[in-house]
Amino acid sequence: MKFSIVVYAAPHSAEAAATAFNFTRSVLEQGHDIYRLFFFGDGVHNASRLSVVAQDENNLQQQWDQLIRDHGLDSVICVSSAVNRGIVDAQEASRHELGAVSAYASSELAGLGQLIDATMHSDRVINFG
Amino acid sequence: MKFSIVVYAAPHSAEAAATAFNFTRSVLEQGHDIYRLFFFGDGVHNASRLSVVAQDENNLQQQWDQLIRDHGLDSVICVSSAVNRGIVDAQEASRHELGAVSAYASSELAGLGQLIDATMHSDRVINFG
Amino acid sequence: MASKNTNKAITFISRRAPYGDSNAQLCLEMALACAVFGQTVSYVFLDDGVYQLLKHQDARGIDSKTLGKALETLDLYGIENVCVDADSLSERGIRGGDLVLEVEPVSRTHIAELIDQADTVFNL
Amino acid sequence: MASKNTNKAITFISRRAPYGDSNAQLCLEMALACAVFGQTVSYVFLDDGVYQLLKHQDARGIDSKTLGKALETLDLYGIENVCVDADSLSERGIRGGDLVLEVEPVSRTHIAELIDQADTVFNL
Amino acid sequence: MTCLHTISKSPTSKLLSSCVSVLKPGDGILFIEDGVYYCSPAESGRHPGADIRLFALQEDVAARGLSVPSAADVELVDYAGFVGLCCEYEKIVSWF
Amino acid sequence: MTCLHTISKSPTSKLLSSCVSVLKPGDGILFIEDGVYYCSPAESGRHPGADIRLFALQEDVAARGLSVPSAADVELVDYAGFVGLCCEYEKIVSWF
Repeated sequence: MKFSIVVYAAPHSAEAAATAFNFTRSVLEQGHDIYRLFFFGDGVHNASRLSVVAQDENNLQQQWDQLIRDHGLDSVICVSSAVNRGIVDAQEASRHELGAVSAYASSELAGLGQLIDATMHSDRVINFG
Repeated sequence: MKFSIVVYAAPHSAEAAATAFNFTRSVLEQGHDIYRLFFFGDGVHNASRLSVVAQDENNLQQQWDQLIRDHGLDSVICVSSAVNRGIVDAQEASRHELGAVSAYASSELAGLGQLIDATMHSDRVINFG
Repeated sequence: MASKNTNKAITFISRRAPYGDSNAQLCLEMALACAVFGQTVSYVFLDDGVYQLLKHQDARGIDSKTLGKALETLDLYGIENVCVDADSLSERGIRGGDLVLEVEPVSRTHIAELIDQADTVFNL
Repeated sequence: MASKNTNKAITFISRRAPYGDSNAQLCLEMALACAVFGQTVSYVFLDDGVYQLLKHQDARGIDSKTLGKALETLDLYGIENVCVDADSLSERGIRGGDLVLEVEPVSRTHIAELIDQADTVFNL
Repeated sequence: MTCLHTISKSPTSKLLSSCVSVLKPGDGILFIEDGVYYCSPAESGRHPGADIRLFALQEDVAARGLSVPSAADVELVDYAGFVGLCCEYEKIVSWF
Repeated sequence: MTCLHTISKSPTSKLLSSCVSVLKPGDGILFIEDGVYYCSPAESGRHPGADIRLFALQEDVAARGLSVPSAADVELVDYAGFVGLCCEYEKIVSWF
């Protein structure tokens, strides 16, 4: 079965970010497909590559990055939510002359059209907020 | 009168960040002093220098930076909340080899001791979350 | 389930007051995008979401865009199936004449139908 | 108002359930820091905050630290004035024997006193 | 189409009451995150009728030190079970 | 010491009820952000007694299209008034 997963919550402030991650990993373990991950609102912080945690803690952002790369997942960060919140890729950093990239390259900044496309092509859409 | 202001909320996700800013500006306009601004939890996102907004919108992070510099305010971002959430200064960026600075230089990353010190030396402490 | 690549029925339930957090704004943006991409959209105001419909909102003083004004774009984007939970209105002492949109007060049974008929529901 | 540079009385009201969001964790961190810096701390569990006190918590399955365990540090840091709102417990069907700490159930009048006597109150 | 509703805030949120008012027979409810406090005995009076199956995410129940009596009308599921429910029901509505 | 309580969530939060239960005579309550919905007529029955002064932040009231009748027991203040209240009362407790 083909899932798309929409995440509205940031790591460290809401458990929902971790729930979304554990759910996504379980979907893959059960042999289902992920059509797309879509990070919206505060959810864009899941793609921050600048997060640092203590040695005995999980780095959820790093775990997402690893999972996305290991499984070649299609992962989209909503571009307007992202730039508002300081999550920028190389292209946005250059366009706005920020001199710093804060988003993992494993996710792509794109518009809400990618979410609508996901609802059209997935068997199940599930939201975590 | 000497105020310290504690902010737990991030711009774009909670109005409380803007309320804290408007309150702080008004404290200064009334001729009172700000002993310290302290950004905690999601509040650390107020110090993100990577936020970009549309032309017709306020950039709250930029407004904080301007206010802090114009009035020489003592502004502290809780270091553990900040690095967890990807808000890093030059020193943390270098220590963790992140290659990017996401915090405005007008705020300082420091520990909760700075909050306790603020409660000891202020006439009023007010929280926005 | 509708077959792939076809038009989908998407129901939005907007359940938060405007301004205090960003959920009401995000919900509206998603619905407008759905309409642009030709999906069949229903939009429901429930619980504190009915506060979004109050007339005379003016958010300039809190450095924000006025959401009540932005809701008018629902109609501009061709989203006609807009309704509001009658119980949520009456619990908050809001009358139909106080609303910024011409929007039909409906029962919970009607909202249950809109969820039932939808392929996907966004509820925030 | 107490004069500058002296010891201050600080009351914490921890009002959120653990894990769902970070408020319970932040509140605890602030109180421990206050104790380290020699302030007089009172710690009150109110509303959903009383859920933090349930025994047998084990948060490994949700990749989190177990807050019920972390609360034991209140005592280690010398914070002795810890109490819990009796009404919040009974509304949630929680008995005194179900709690992870030996903590006194108190009335709202007592909590009002703790707020009244404090120089600063943190409520989250 | 049958629907799985997830509820992820504590009973203080009143989310269950909103959710129950728009259910259809055959729908299911899964309590996750702080929603699992709806499984405590003090809340069982608010549970909907027997035509609505109730579930709770084991990992969140354990984190919070709750015990769901085997006699209760709530079935515990792990993450694999959560995914299974999402396949069994035809769509998912999240209440947060 | 007299205390100003700020409340910043809508009545769905039940924050006013928690706040009122720990008030002292002479305290004040200031509604800000979504807390200003407590000023709507449907909520006035929950307001505390006359020994507690009630205020609401004008900017938040205007943003939400609320009108607070002049006969109501709620005084409107702007940000300057908010700062003034923080000086007048001896400490501030924020409910959010």
